[in-house]
Order: sequence, then C-alpha cells, then structure tokens
Amino acid sequence: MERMAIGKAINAGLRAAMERDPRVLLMGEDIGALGGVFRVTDGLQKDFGEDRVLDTPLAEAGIVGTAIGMALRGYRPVCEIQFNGFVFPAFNQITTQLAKLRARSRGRLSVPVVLRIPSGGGIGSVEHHSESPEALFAHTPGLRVVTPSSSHDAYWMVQQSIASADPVLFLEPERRYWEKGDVDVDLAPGQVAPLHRARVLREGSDATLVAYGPTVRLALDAAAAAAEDGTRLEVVDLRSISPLDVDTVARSVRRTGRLVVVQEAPVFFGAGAEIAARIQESCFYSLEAPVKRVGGYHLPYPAARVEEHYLPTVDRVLDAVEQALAA
Amino acid sequence: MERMAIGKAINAGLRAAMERDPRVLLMGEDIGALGGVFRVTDGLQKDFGEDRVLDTPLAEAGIVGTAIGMALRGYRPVCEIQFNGFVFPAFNQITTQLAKLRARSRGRLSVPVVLRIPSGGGIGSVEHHSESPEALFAHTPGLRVVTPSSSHDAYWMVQQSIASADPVLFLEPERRYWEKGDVDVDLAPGQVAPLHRARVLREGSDATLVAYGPTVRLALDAAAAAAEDGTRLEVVDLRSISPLDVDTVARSVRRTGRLVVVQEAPVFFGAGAEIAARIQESCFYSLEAPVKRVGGYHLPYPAARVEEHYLPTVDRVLDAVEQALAA
Amino acid sequence: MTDAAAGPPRDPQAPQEAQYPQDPAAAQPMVQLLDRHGVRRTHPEHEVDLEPEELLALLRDMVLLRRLDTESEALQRQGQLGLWPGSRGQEAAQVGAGRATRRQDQVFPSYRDHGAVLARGIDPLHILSVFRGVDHGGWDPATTGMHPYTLVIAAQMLPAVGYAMGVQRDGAVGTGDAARDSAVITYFGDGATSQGEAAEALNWASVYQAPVVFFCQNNQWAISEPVSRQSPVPLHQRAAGSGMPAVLVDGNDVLAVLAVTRAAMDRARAGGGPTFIEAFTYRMGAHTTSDDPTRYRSAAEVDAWREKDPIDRFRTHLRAEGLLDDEHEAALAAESDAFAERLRAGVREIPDPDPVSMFEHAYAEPHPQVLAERDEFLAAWEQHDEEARELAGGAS
Amino acid sequence: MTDAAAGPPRDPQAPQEAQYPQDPAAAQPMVQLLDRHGVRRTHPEHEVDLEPEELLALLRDMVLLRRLDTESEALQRQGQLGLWPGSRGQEAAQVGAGRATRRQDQVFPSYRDHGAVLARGIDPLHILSVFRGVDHGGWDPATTGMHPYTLVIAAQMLPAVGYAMGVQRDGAVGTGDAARDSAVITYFGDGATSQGEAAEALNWASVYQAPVVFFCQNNQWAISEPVSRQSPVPLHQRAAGSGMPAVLVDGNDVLAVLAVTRAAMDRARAGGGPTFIEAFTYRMGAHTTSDDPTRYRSAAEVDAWREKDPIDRFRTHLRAEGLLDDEHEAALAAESDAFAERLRAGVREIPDPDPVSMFEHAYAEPHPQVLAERDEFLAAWEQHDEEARELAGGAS
Ligand SMILES: Cc1ncc(C[n+]2csc(CCOP(=O)(O)OP(=O)(O)O)c2C)c(N)n1
Ligand SMILES: Cc1ncc(C[n+]2csc(CCOP(=O)(O)OP(=O)(O)O)c2C)c(N)n1
Ligand SMILES: [Mg+2]
Ligand SMILES: [Mg+2]
Repeated sequence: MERMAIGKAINAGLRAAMERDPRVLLMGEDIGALGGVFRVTDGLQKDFGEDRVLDTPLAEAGIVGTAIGMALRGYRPVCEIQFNGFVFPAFNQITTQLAKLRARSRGRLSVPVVLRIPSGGGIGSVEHHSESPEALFAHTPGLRVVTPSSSHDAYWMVQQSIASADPVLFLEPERRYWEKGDVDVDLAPGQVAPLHRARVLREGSDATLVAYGPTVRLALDAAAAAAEDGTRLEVVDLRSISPLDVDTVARSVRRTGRLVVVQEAPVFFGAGAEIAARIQESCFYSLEAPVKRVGGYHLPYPAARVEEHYLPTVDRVLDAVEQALAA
Repeated sequence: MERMAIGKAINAGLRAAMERDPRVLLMGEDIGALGGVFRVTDGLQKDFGEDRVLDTPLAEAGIVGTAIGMALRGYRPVCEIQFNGFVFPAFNQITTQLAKLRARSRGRLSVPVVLRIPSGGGIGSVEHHSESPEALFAHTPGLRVVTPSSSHDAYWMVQQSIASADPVLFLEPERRYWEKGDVDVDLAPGQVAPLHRARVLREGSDATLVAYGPTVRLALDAAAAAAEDGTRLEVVDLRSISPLDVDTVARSVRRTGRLVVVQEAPVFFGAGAEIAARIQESCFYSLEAPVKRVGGYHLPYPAARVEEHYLPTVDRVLDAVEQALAA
Repeated sequence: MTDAAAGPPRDPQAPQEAQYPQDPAAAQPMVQLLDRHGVRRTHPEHEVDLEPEELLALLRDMVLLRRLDTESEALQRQGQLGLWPGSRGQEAAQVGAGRATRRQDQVFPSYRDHGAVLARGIDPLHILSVFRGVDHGGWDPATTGMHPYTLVIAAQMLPAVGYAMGVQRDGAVGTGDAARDSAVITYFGDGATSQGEAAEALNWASVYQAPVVFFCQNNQWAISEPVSRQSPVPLHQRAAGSGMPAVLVDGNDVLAVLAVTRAAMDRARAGGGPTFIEAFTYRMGAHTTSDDPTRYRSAAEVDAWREKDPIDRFRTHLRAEGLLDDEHEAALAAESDAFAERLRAGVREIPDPDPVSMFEHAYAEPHPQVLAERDEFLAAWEQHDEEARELAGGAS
Repeated sequence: MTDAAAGPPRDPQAPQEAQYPQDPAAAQPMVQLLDRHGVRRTHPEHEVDLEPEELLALLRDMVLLRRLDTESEALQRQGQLGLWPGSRGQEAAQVGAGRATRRQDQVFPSYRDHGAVLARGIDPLHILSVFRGVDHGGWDPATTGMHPYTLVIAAQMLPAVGYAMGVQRDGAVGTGDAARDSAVITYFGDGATSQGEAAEALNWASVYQAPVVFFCQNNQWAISEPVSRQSPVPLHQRAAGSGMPAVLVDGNDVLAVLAVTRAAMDRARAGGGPTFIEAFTYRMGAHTTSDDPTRYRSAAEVDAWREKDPIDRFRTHLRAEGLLDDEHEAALAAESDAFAERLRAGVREIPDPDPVSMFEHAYAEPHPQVLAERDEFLAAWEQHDEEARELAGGAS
C-alpha cells in the first residue's frame, strides 16, 4: 500500500506500463523536461529517453494523428492533451480515424491509443481549462471513456487503458490531482477491478448518488452531510462513461428508489441524460421519484470568479436529493 | 402556395435571405458553379456573384473560422459543410470560438453564422456521408441546432436561422432533399412558426412519437401503419434540438402516457436521452410506460449495404410502441 | 540526346508553363523523361534504367488500371456499384509511384488511388467491394502494406507520418539492408493541400525527419474547384513552409514519376527524411460518377489534356523504341478483356455483408451497450423475418 | 553610415546567425534599424523617420508595458490575479507593431500581447480583469478595434482573415483615403505556427489577397519547447507555403518593428495583400506565473538575451542622440510609478461579477433551457443565502 496523490499515481502507472512494455510511449506538449503542466509525466523523459517520451510540436491533430500511425505500426502511444479545451483541434482525427479504424477495417486494424485529458474545473483557471467533454466522446462509437476518482484507480485504470486494444479517452480530474490516497500497487492483474465496472463507494438506502471523476468527492461529501440529518445516501462511482455500467446503478436504484446524477459537464445532453434514460427504463417500477440531474449549466464555462456558482455543490446535490425524497 | 422539394426550398430560402439583406453571403466547397453536391445553392453564384457566393479552399476550419471573422465585421455568412462527416476539422472553431464569442465578450460580440450540414443517412453512400452529429452540437452551449423535415419548414427555418443573432447549426435531412411539399411563401414574418417550437403533425391518444429531421417521415409512416391496427399515435416534429421544446412534448405525453423517440443518431448519449430524462421528470406521474428510444446503434455508421439494418425502420418504431403499450 | 549538364530539355509547350500562370518564376522546372510526344529525354538528377519487361509491365499496369476505371463506371451505371471515383488520366502518376514501393513499405492512400492498390498486388475486387457499399475497408492492410482508403480529405497524412516515426523507432531506416529499410508513402490531391492537417503532417515529418514521401497528385481539380482556388502558388511550394525538399514531376510521364518517387523513397529508407512530390496531372473523367463536370469546366480544357494522355504517350515511346508490337498489344488487350470479365463476374459475387457483422468490429473488447443492441437487433430481426416468412407463406 | 545599396549592415553577432543554426542559408537577413548597441543603422527598404516626441512615446510605451508586467507578477503573487503571462523582453515587438495600427484597423491578439492592447488606448485594468478571473473578454471589442485575447493557440488567425475579407467586401481597401483604408493584424507565437489552423489562415489570406498582417512573435519558446521543436526552418519560411511575402525583423528593435509592420499594414490597406512578419525576440520571464523555466532553459541563455534588452537598447540610442536626459527619465519614472499605483489600486476595485450574469450572454435570444436553469439557480441561491444569513444570525 502506497500513499500518493492522484497525479503521482498516474505518473507511477505510466512508469509501470512503460517498464512492462517497450512499445508504450508518451506524446504531448511539454511532457518532457517540464514533465507536463501538471507534472504528471515528471521524470519519465529522463528515465525513458526522448524516443519514448516525445515533446511534440504544438498541434493536437498532429499528436493524435501521428499516435494513430504509431499504433498501426505496433506501438502503444499515450497522448497528453494539455487541457480539456484543447482537444478540439484533434477532433477530426479522434472521430473520423481513431474511433473508426477498427470497424472500417473489419477488425483488422487496432489503434490502441490512450488520450489523457485533464478534465473538469474548479482550479480557478482561465478560459478553456475547465471543461468536461466526456459526452462528446461517449456519443462517438468506437471510443471508450473512463475517469478515475482516486489514486488507486488512477494508478490501475491508466494501465488498463494502455492495455486495452481499443482507443481510450482517459479523463483526469484536474482539481483532484493533488488529493492523496492509498494505492495497492501489489495487486495481481486478476485482482484489479475491471476497467468498466462501476463501484459502490458508500452504501445507503434512501437514495442513490451517481458521480464520476471530480464529482465523486462531492457526492461523498454530500452523503456525509446528509448522514448528519439521518439521510442515508448510496454513492456510486461510475469510473467508466462508455461503456456505462448500468447494472450496478440499477441494482442500487432498485433498492433506494431514487437517483441523483452529479456531473460537472452541462446537464443538457450530458451523461446524466443517458443514465436517466436507462434507469427510467430498467427501474420504471422501482423509481419512487424522477431521476434528478445536478451539473453544469448550459453556458460556456464561466470566469474563475463565478465558477463556484457554476459547478455543482453539496448544497445543490442535497437540494436534488430533497426533491427526490419529497416526490 | 408553391410545391417544391426540400432542397429547392432551402435554395429558395437562401435566395430570399440574400435578396433581403446584402450582408448575407454563402461560403463552402463547390457551392458556386457546381451549386453544391446536392445543388442546394444552384444558381446563386450566377445571380449574386462570387463575392457573395464563395467557393472556398478545401478546409472546413477555414470556412467556419473565416465566417466568424466576417460575422464580426457585420456580415451574415451561411456556410455549407459538404457532408456531415466533414464537419470535424472545423470542430475547434465551432466549439471554442463560434459558440463562445458572445459569452466571452459579455454580449458585445455577435457571430450570426449559420452552418448548413446535410445530415443523416439512407442514401446508400460511402463512409462519412451519413452521420447525425446533432448531439455534439446540442451539448455545446452557445449554439442553436435546428432541422426541418418539410419543404415549408426548410424554406422558412433557413431564413429564421440566418436572421438569428446566435450561431445556428442547420441540419438538412439528406435523404429527404428530393421530397416535395407545399411551401406557403407568402406568410408575413409574424405568421411563421417560431424557429424553436416543436409541432404536432398528427394527433393521437395512445402514444407519442417524437422525431426530427429525417425520421419525421418515418414516424408518420409508422403512425399510419399503426392506425391500420387501431393504434392512434401522436407525432411530434421537434424541429429544434437546442433549445428543446419540451413543453410541447410533455403536453402530448401527459395525454398519451407513452413516448417513443426516433432518431438516426446512435441512441447512446443522443437526443433521445435528453428527451427521456426531461420527460420522466416533467411527466413522472403521467407516464404509463418507460420512454423508449429507437435510433442508430453505437457503431460507426456501417457500409451502405447494411445501412437499412442500422437505421430505424417502421418495424422498429412499431416494436417500441408495442413495448410501450404493453407496459 | 541533349546535354544533361544543361539541365532538362524544355519543351516549349510543356504543361508547367501553361498551368502555373500565377507565378511561373516560382515554379521549379518539371521533371520529365518522356516529352509529350513520347520522346525519351535525360535528366541530370532523375533517371531510371529499366529492362524491356519492366517497361512493358508499366504499360500493362496502366492499361489494366484504365480498364478498371472503364468497367467500374459501367458497373456503377448498372447499379452494381454505388459510386466510382475514377482515375483516368492519372495512370502514370499512380503506377509510377506504386512501382516505387517495396514489400516492406507502407502506403496510405486517398480514395482514388486504384493504381497504388493494384501495384501492391491487391485484388481489385476489394476496391469494388468498398464502392459497392459492402465494406469500408476492402483489402487486408496487415498483409498488403496498404492502409484502407481515407475519404476524409488529408486525414490519412498524419497517420502516415506517425507510422513512419514507428518505422524509425524500429530501426528500419538507414541500415543499408535493402530488405529491411522501409519508408512510407501517402497519396493525396491538390485540394488536400489546403487542409490544416496536411500542413501539420508536412511539418511533423520534417521536424522528426520521418521516412515518408508525400505524393500529391495535382489533377487540377478538387471536385469543381480549380487548383488556383486552393493556392496562389504551385503546390510543391507547400513544402517550403517546413523546409522539406520538393520535386515537381510530370505526372503523365510514368518514367519520370517512377524515377522521382524511387529516389524519394530511397532517400527516406536511407534515413534522409521526407520529400514532397507534386505530380502534375489531370483528372480526365468526372470527380465521381455522381459528378457533372460540364458545370464547371470546358470541353476544350479536357481535350487539351487528352492530348497528353499518359498511356498514349508511353505507348508511343515503347513503339518508337521497338519494344511494343502488334502481337504484344493483342496479348495485352486479351489480358485486359479477361481482367474486365473477372471484374464483371466477381462484383456480382461479392456477398452482401451479414447485417449482424456490423456489431462485430466497433470494439475489440466487449462493450455492454453494443452487446445489448446486438441482442435487440437479433431478436427483432428474427421476429420480423419470421413475420415476413409467414406473410410470404400465407400469400403463397 | 553604411552604403544602403550594399544591403543592411550585418552585426557579426546578430541573433539570427546564432539562432537559426539548422539552415542559416535559408534565413533571410534580419531587418535592423538599431544594432544591439543601440547604434542607428539604415536599411534599404525599411525605414522610419520619427519626430523626437514620437521616439520618446515609444520609450514610454515600452517602459509602461514592462511596468505592467512587473506589477502584474507581484499582484499574482499577492493573490490578486489568478495567472499572468508576461511580456518582458517582447516590448519592442509589441509596441512597435501596436503603433503601426490606425484607428480603423482591427487587431486579433493572442494572450500575451499586452503591448498591443495598450497601444489601442485600452485601460490595462481590462487586461487584469481577465487574469483576475472576472471576465473572459475584458475591453469592448467594438469600440477599441481589439478582439478579445484568444487562448486557444492559433484560433484567432482564421477569424482575423475572415474579418479582413469583410473589410475587402466593404470596399475599405485601396481607396487611397487614409481614414478609410483598413487592415487587420493578428498576433501569435512561434508555437502557434505548428497548428493546422495557422497554415489554413496563411493560405486563405493569400488565396483571397486579404488585407491582413500576420505578426509572429518568435520568442524562442512555447512553454518548455524551443522553436526548433516546432520547425526545422526559420518561421518566416512558413509563409512560403502559400506564397506570402515574409519579413524577418529584429523583434528587440522597436524602430525596425515599427517600420516593417507599418509597411506591411500600408501594403494591406492599399490592397496589396497579406504579409507575414517574424519578430525575432525572447520571452525573458516565465511562460506564465505558473511556469518554472529553470526546468527547461539555462540561466546563461537568459543572460545572453538580457544583453539584448529592447528597452535598454532603445534608451541607449535615445541618450546617444541627445533625445533623452535625466529630467525626462525622472518624469517617465514618475509616470510609471503613478501607472503602477493605479494598477494596484484599480485591480482591488474590480468588482466580482454578479454570478447570475453568467446566464446573460451565452445566447442573444432566449434559450428556454438556459432560462429554466437560471430560475433554478436563482431560487437555490436565494434559499441558501437565506439559510446562510439565518445561520449567521443564529451564531451572532
Ligand atoms: C474533410 C473533407 N471535406 C470535404 C470532403 C468532400 N470532398 C470529397 S473529394 C473532394 C475534393 C478533393 O479534391 P483533391 O484533394 O484535389 O482530390 P481529387 O478528388 O482531385 O483526387 C471533396 C471536397 C471530404 N471528403 N473531406
Ligand atoms: C490549442 C492549444 N493547445 C495547447 C495550449 C496550451 N498552451 C498555452 S500557451 C502554449 C505555448 C504557446 O507558445 P507560443 O505560440 O510560442 O506563444 P508564447 O506563449 O510563446 O507567447 C501552450 C502549448 C493552448 N493554449 N491551445
Ligand atoms: Mg484534385
Ligand atoms: Mg513562443
């Protein structure tokens, strides 16, 4: 068991993957000497050399496009997109090439590329640094989308993503990089939870909170606050957005009868919509209240001095829970 | 009242807008002498000149990016993206610039750009020509997303989109370009239905079908087929994806108690999810069955010879209706 | 023979003068080994020295490629294909470049590069299966060294560069071992050079000195737009923006294209880095069978280029050199007829895909939502199939 | 005086020779009007002839710009700003180019171009409000002719070209009326030149001959990456890919930058089309206050560039010309102190935005989902505010 921050855990996971498999290489802007703007790749270029940790030209389409080519040649590139708002220049390569090459070639081509993207807000940053683009990728067939919420998951999920034969969007909860947690680094492969399995982090019987990435901590905080008032909330960490582990959520909702989904992305057309649509279908007769969604508003992410009003808060989560309980 | 095909109606709408306002100009690949690959801009360069109907270099980021600049200078550019699968090179300009400039400047900048995109499949085409990207744009705050399903709407909605001070994604139902319908060209502005209002196309009491763009015809066909078996389906044409006219849908569902959403885009994270999430919330006590979704599968759009199995069909819609009625 | 040291012989009516009027001074002289009348010229830098059989093989490749085009257009008209993007006029460019690759090289084509596909020994029915709508991919990329066609303009270029960077990392450049040293070639059109991704690809290749050749077929048109709409300067100048060497070659001269491309591939394999080749040619047919070129270009222009037909030119040359006679022509015609017959018969036999197969390759590992959708699909399909059968049964 | 006809005087230690080692032959000579010791040189093509007050105004602009940088860094350390991207070292480039615009011109900056903002007469507190996190936009673009900062690298370039195409359509080029003829200038960095959109912008401008000047501040670094990571050739060569004229100018020489940019803007206004300018300069500070440049560059490098400080150089020149004396320096120092004091006081007074204002500008026309969300937000806010007040009341 080792204690480390989420950012460090990703670093350790990358290192482990690179040690295990010489085909793993890292690409991105400023990931070499600087170690990335969040220092997630700190020390890796020093140890693995410039041929495996590439500081690339400033061009995201270039990063993803050439990573695809390297993957076709047998490499396993892990790309860092510096911030969530800067993935869009690569969108064409992601949607028309990365996501489709396997289907297009009837399974004869594999493009095991991982795109690491710091995601979500809450760090008081300037524009384009605080967005949550997961729904765009989840709606794109051919991609997988995952996001860890703890150091342990960060360490293992990045390795599982690299091991996946499919392209994986690995969203890193930006404002949690520095949160520390225990990592069981000594697990055997079979002992690690499957990459796409949701996890019940706290049990409760009154309502279910579903969260992922940066909102998991928020959901846990809300559950702790609710417990003080005697309300027992169950907290599910999705971990994977595509695929969605609907079964784990449905099992919980069948017991609690109530569901609140918490996300940072705008609610409109976001992950909460898909979850609500599936749960109202699979749990139609168990639901005692409509599924509630708490998340960002349908607005471009606002300036830092108002972001606390944009992001979901414990208060907003508890309001939704209250509404669900009142129904 | 004039009878024309949907493609022709858009052409006539563009012409009317250009005649009315000299700031309206068209940009795109092959829209001049060729009149566009679907001939939607046929004859317009001849009549309005190359300064107002621009054949552009082959670069979608360039089209949208320069259209933004023209809009900032006071023009009203209407861009044609040649096919749905080719909008992705422009994604960065659309999401980080077009959608945000108003918010970013606190309302001081307007970018009234219209992006016309032939959308959806069913024309037996090669790859990248049959996609339905509406959810990606609907999830992007700052954009509006509309799609006509009839000649009348095509004629008027394109003009309303051009008149909008906000950027509008105008999705044209590719496989309906040649479908003819009556256009009432003589309406006064106040007589035209608001751009973002859904419309009940057929009344019925047993269940509601919600569709938009290319699936409206399908929903009408399904309703006609169901009527033969005595099932009365109400058909709502959304017309607008962002914003969503949830009220019109909810009013219908409150009467019918059952809802099936029909779209061509993959169901996973698609428009049906958002509608289901909202309707299960606003009509929780009226719904007699879970909201059902019929649409594309979570697969890259397949080859032409299987697309009929990928796209929603009358059979699939009726199956969903049956399930809803059985619940 | 002209004096090689004096530079390439200039035909006063050579196309480059006619075609880059905007800035003739900026255009470099076009490499030609056959003038437009089929007369062999020498070139101080670019040469090929081929055996008679090799020369005849080039002719055969071009003839079959043209036949593929003719047959496919007909098949499209008969409804056997959904669409056909023709390569007529570009045979010398595609065959010349195609013949410059080795087994271990990798090719990233666009969607019109049928000559490049044939050069890899791939059954043309794989191409037809794509345009019949059976399949997005066609041939097996792993065993053929040929990436699937890419329809998104310029999107194949960055993957080509990345692949070349992988080749570098594998140590498969500059070893001096001809069976090991490898290069990548990517094909694209004049229109593609306007895409930002194309510029990124050139720049990356140049920054990393990747072993990749950029083969631009400037066929003068991007659907209805002339090349002047894409660029105010000759396209090979695009390469200057990232300091890459560039060559302008007569794309209707199969020998010159082969010479230039071979040299560039050799340079890449030796570790010398990337090269940009502009093959100056012409799309003699429509953009695709859906296109109507009479809307945007004159018959006079097409006629002028027909004079420069790459096959006629090469045939004249071979005749003049005494390498081609009527007997050989007859044999070639017979081969071409047999080839066409195989296409016609084969295309009808391409089985329609099993609908459920679409669920098989979106993901390598199971995706629960896809699996659930497949089950739903199968259930509905069986049910409706049964209904249909019953209906049919009832009617019979 | 050197002989103008013999070309620009070459300082043997001029930076271009030291900085483009990859391909010195490809680099064009760098335009300089002040050598690194502040000695005035003449240039056969690029000249300015300024009145003493104009020269002193340039010094003042540069001094205040540097002061803005120093104060803002301090304000960031004090928590008054969230982030600060400094412009230290780039004063000559930004002030020189900034002073080349006219009222009717339009500027599309990147995010470090504070000198360009000041040159438009914009209150620097607007810049601080962006980096304080109050606002994404700052100043009013409509009245200032200054687009908001763009943080997405290179994304401002295509809109700048489009704007220039609008200017063309308005007939505001080539009329000969100095108050009417307009041009656009867009600022971007060395790193930005790697983006595909940058290449598209250059090409479009060239195809449409739009009145736009591309002002590239090559400050040698894109965060931790040296310019050699972006391009194997000098950046002004990027323009060759679309046949645009390009000038390399000493970006630490305010007179040369002014001369070159003025000429380019004049050319654009006259209908002569676009120009690419590479201003060769250096980012003397960190990328932003979040950056740690010791991780990737040597103190020696920074020291070497400190020798070329653009303000020192210009000051030396003015002193040598007898235009600057101690009295004037004292007045300038006092002005700078007052400026700093205003910044310090002003930044604290920038009101925090009203949270509900975020709902106001996403759309021009009502969007029902946004309206509903605003109502929800307001209701919850009032409720929790009330709770908080009650809590506070109970506790007091
Ligand atoms: C990104 C993208 N935009 C638009 C299209 C539609 N389109 C197909 S072919 C074509 C013209 C291509 O011209 P060029 O690159 O010269 O190749 P050619 O067809 O002449 O071989 C266009 C615009 C596309 N396929 N991809
Ligand atoms: C599209 C995009 N990718 C990445 C970033 C992150 N980023 C911010 S500044 C920067 C370096 C920019 O370098 P340069 O263009 O030389 O400008 P400079 O900072 O030197 O002024 C990077 C990579 C970004 N802002 N936008
Ligand atoms: Mg072409
Ligand atoms: Mg820089």
